[in-house]
Amino acid sequence: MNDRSAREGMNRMTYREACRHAIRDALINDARTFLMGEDVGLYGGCYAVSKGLLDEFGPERIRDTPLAEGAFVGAGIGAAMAGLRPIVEIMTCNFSLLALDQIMNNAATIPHMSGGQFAVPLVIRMATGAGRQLAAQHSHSLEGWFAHIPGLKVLAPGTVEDARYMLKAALADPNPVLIFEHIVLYNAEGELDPDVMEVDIARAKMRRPGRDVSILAYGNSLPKALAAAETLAEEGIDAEVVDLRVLRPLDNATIFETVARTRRCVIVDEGWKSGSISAEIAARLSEELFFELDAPIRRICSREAPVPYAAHMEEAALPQTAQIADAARNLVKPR
Amino acid sequence: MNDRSAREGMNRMTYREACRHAIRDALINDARTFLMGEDVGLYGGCYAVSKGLLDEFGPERIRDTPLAEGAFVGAGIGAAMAGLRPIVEIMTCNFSLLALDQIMNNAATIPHMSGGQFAVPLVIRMATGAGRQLAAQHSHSLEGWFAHIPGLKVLAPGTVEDARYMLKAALADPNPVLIFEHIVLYNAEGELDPDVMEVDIARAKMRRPGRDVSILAYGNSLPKALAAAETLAEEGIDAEVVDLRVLRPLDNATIFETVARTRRCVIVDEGWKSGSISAEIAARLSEELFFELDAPIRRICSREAPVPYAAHMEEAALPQTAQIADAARNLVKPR
Amino acid sequence: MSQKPHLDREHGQHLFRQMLRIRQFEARCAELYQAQKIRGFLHLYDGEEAVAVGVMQALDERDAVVATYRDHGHALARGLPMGALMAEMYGKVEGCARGRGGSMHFFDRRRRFYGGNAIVGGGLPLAIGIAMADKQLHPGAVTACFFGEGAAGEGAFHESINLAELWDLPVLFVCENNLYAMGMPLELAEAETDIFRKAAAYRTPTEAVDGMNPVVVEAAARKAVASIRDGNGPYFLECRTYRFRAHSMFDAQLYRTREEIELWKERDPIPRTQKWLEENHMISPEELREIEGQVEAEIEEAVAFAEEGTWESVEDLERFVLMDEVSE
Amino acid sequence: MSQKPHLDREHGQHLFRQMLRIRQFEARCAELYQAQKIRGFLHLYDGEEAVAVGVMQALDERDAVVATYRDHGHALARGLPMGALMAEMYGKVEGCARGRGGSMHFFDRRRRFYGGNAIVGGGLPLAIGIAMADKQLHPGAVTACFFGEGAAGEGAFHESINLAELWDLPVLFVCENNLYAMGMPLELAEAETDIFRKAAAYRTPTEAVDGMNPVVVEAAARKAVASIRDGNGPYFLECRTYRFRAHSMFDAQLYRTREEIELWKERDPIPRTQKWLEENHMISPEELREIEGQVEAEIEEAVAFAEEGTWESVEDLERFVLMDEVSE
Ligand SMILES: Cc1ncc(C[n+]2csc(CCOP(=O)(O)OP(=O)(O)O)c2C)c(N)n1
Ligand SMILES: Cc1ncc(C[n+]2csc(CCOP(=O)(O)OP(=O)(O)O)c2C)c(N)n1
Ligand SMILES: [Mg+2]
Ligand SMILES: [Mg+2]
Repeated sequence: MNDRSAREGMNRMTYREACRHAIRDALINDARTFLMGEDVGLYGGCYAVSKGLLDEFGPERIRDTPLAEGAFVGAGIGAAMAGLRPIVEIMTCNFSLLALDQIMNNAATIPHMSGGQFAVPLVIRMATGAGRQLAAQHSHSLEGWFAHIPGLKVLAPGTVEDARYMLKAALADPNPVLIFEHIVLYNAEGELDPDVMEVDIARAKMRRPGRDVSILAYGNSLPKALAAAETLAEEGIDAEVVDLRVLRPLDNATIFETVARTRRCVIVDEGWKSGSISAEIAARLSEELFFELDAPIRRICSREAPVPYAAHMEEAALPQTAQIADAARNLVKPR
Repeated sequence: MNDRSAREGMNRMTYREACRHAIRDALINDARTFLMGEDVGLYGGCYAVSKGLLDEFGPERIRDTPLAEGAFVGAGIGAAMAGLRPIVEIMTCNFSLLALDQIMNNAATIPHMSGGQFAVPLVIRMATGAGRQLAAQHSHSLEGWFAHIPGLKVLAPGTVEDARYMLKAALADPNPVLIFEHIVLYNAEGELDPDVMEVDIARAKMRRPGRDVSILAYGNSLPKALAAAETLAEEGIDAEVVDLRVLRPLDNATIFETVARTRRCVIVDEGWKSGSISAEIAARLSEELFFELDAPIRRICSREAPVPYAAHMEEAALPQTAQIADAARNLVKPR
Repeated sequence: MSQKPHLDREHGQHLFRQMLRIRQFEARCAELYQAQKIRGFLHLYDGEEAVAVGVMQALDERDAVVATYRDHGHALARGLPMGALMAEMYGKVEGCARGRGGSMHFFDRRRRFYGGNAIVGGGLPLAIGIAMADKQLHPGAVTACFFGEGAAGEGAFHESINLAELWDLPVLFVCENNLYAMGMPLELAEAETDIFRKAAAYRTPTEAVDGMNPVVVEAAARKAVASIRDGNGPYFLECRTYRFRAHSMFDAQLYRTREEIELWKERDPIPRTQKWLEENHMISPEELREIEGQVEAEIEEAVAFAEEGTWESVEDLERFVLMDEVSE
Repeated sequence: MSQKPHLDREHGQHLFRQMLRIRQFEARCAELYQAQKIRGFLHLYDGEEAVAVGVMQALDERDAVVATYRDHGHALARGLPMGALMAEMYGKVEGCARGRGGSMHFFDRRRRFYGGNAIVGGGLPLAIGIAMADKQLHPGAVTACFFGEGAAGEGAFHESINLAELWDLPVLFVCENNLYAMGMPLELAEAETDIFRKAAAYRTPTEAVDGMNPVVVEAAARKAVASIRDGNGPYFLECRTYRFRAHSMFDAQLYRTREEIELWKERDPIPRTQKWLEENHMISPEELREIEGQVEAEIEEAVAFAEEGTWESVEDLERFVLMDEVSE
């Protein structure tokens, strides 16, 4: 084994492991940081993200909480206001509704309402998304919906690299940052580029260059978009895939640039369609690139229904590769 | 006084009174209906909507609740599932965040998730909006945000007539219906047409016909839109004003019809701009009327900040008549 | 219905049979999960059967039930047909929720089964409302609301008990205290580990009982239900129990020891009840075999029913997002 | 700091002066509201002054305060400059929150005043977190968290007390039980009307005291703070008090009688303290007049300060929506 492949082997990891490394780094680098949430300690994390960390850091820094999303998220806000740098884990975004008052009325509001006196340098991580047959109460994709709220930053890592490095940037940010980790991606594997050690959480990122159509996606829709681009490539359609990854504030520059260039756009979003983040992007594009667009924007979103348990129904409810390819194909070569 | 003006005098009332009459009718007409919420009884309602009703109907049907938004909204859901027709009042939408889990995970989900066995014929009323210097935690406009959730219907009365008759339609609906009453409108007066006794809660409504540009608005933005149309009329611009009023499900037909006709559109929305209901409408228009539009869609929304207390700052944060007129003017006569 | 359980032969065997149905049904579910016939989250009730079975003895048709994601036991003890449950977990349209809910979300309108709720504490407010409706429309009916001790951490628990007591609502709160909320041991989650004391702080009558004994649970539930039906408002029953298996199929159980589990297994309600029936000559070896055979057959039938079931049409995906009517 | 208040002449006058400042300041606010200089919601603390003043005696600089929308009393007693408060209510940029918060949202980072919170119960979780930070960064510091008895209805109240006790956090919970939540009488809102018993159900030490007497409140607060600083975890103080005025400027007070108000006015902490000082020869008529004069002057100055204040530029509307840095 030569040096390079050894390094490669070391840098190969799952999205789950990347999340864990990111937390571990943060805990090592800053004594003010701790992880708090349900089952992050003894259990090892609902999705096994924090496995092993309790042994390494002890129960004050890997703090298991009772079931009390409102109070422990609020506690994270208070702790951030008073000098700590908490990472609060809400087990899944489905339970974040119980903490929404704290998130909207306190975390997102106090910095502005206090006239800039109190920052809330808090990170809230939560699992999001569907695809594992967990049924309606456990399959929400709320990241785009949270992105409506001024005062928050909203991130959605769609790659192992982003899972590995977004947390660091989020913790360095003086604002409350929400990170949505997709449950289907936890097992995804990826190779980390040893030269990349950080992520710019102000910018979306082009994942595949192309000329004919821009496909904007994030989270678990990103691999689907990339797969669709492969299919399209076989048909001679050259799709560009942009990973939105920062849902608030949206990176207009990158989004406008790609769409202005390809003049066609498909947005993929696991949220319910009406009032989704894809609606916002479509609105901005239609406002700003009205004269540059060659075709209407297409949105591939989740169907407007609670996500059903049965596999075939769940599949039908979520954006799928074939739909993405279809939409892009129809924009490029209208029937 | 002749007959007609007598009748007219009797039918003149405030939006607040209209809300009260609507509740009173509902209580008289259906023994399964009751009103429940904080301070609806003894206090007479935070915005005096239910004043007098406790005396008339007693404490079982005008039920004062402790401060427990999550539990009493959930109780409304359970009561609706078990045969009653509750009207639950959340004092203002700012506190609805505490009940969001119940609303999204139960009310909006159970009918579908139970395979259609359990309907949730519940009405939730809440006050919404800014404009009374109540500062950031009491000035949210969340109706458009709630309209993201499948399984709900979302109404926003912008006229005395709608305040008077929407409740009846909402109670007759087998689904959970959220009614957002704007705090600034409670004092608005209007004349009820004695021949109109109901409202179609499936349809938006044209409030002023026009040819040159469509202004879509709802709630307290409706009077502002109408005022803007007056200003524009003086300049020879003939604006059509459509009251969206039903935010979920959106009335595509009415919206598309007006915009297809005028080919220009301004959307006014007191919600924060990103991910607002105005984004959804803009997205739909750009998807469906791409080739009919003569100009980019314009959105006049609240600025993306918590609403400040100081009057001039609050005013600057909210959509205003002059901005609406400007936007419409620029679409019709680009600078 | 009398307040004391009639512990005759028939009833003793009934309790045993009901618990066995749940135990064996779930054993089969676990296998079917391995075989990937069942997917999603699967939370087994293994060890806790005496709670659901005991409580259900005190209820009759008019009463309502609100359950959690760990709802197999509640549903079977309530009388939902096993085939409909299995079909539900297969995701078939013949399931008790058209295959939309899966293991965590059994529903049955006819049997007043208001669903397994997968939000911890999320069912308590619903129970309040159901009880409000019953108080007006069906006086005498009781809503039994099940939840784990983990729910005591949630505000919804407190808000709900206060409402129930304040408004004298016919709710039987049943706390299934199995000492863990996923991997969270009760003593790390609550400053006061006697959950019933929390309810007492709302002046609600409470009792804590051995949740590993169906007779004890039944007796307590009957007493509670009688009090509720008499118009005394809610009642809070803490049933001390234990789950023998993992929280779900994804749980390495790092938070407890094998020894602890073994210790609790000595109190397993099923062999315990069997032994008790045998010692008191309330069951013959033939009867025992017959019950076992019947349970086995019922499970086979349920699996066959599920296997033969059909898939919901994807055309129907949006059906019932909005309802056309309320079935009365 | 000792546990017992030193009730010497100076301290007695100090308590009186502090309460009078709040009372007179608010009387002026009410006038200014009528004159439309102040807008939005204005919740007066009239009648409850002994609570904030008493509790603040037990705190020092290192401690933190979390208040409610009824925060004038807390802010003044904590030492926020009156001018900055008045300017805040005028909506001026010189206000303690740049005019963005108004009456309900006073903030002062330097004085560790973490804001008036207008969501009932919304401040309790914040206090938990502040105490967590202090426990690590500034051992010995205490967070005093104020809220009304209405907050006991909210789940946040319960979740927070449990966390504080479970994690032994230095939080002083101060319940201002004024018997009403807006128009909701306590006995219609809670099945258990002794709020302190709810905290006791989390094993938190509690005490219920006469909230109309600043000396009693101070003594209880000192005892509580000493216990907290000693590392014994949180403490829950229920202060029984009454508000003399309407809940806000939009309240017709249909829910209580004039007689009830008059009865409570007999216990008004300000004349009561004055009388007590006089009877014990701890204040002379001259001193009394001097204090009154000083308070009057301070208010005049505050009003002048607010009047002369400037408006925030609308250009700054989005400033601090996102922060550029954390000030340490
Ligand atoms: C509000 C909420 N938070 C977290 C979860 C994830 N979760 C599912 S079950 C569970 C443990 C619940 O424990 P308990 O209430 O004791 O019931 P048990 O599973 O022991 O029967 C948790 C944390 C959830 N479903 N809902
Ligand atoms: C979550 C929430 N619900 C409702 C309100 C409206 N509201 C403002 S003050 C108040 C009464 C609060 O009473 P209490 O806690 O006793 O405090 P007090 O006003 O008596 O000091 C209510 C209902 C609110 N601000 N927040
Ligand atoms: Mg448990
Ligand atoms: Mg009060």
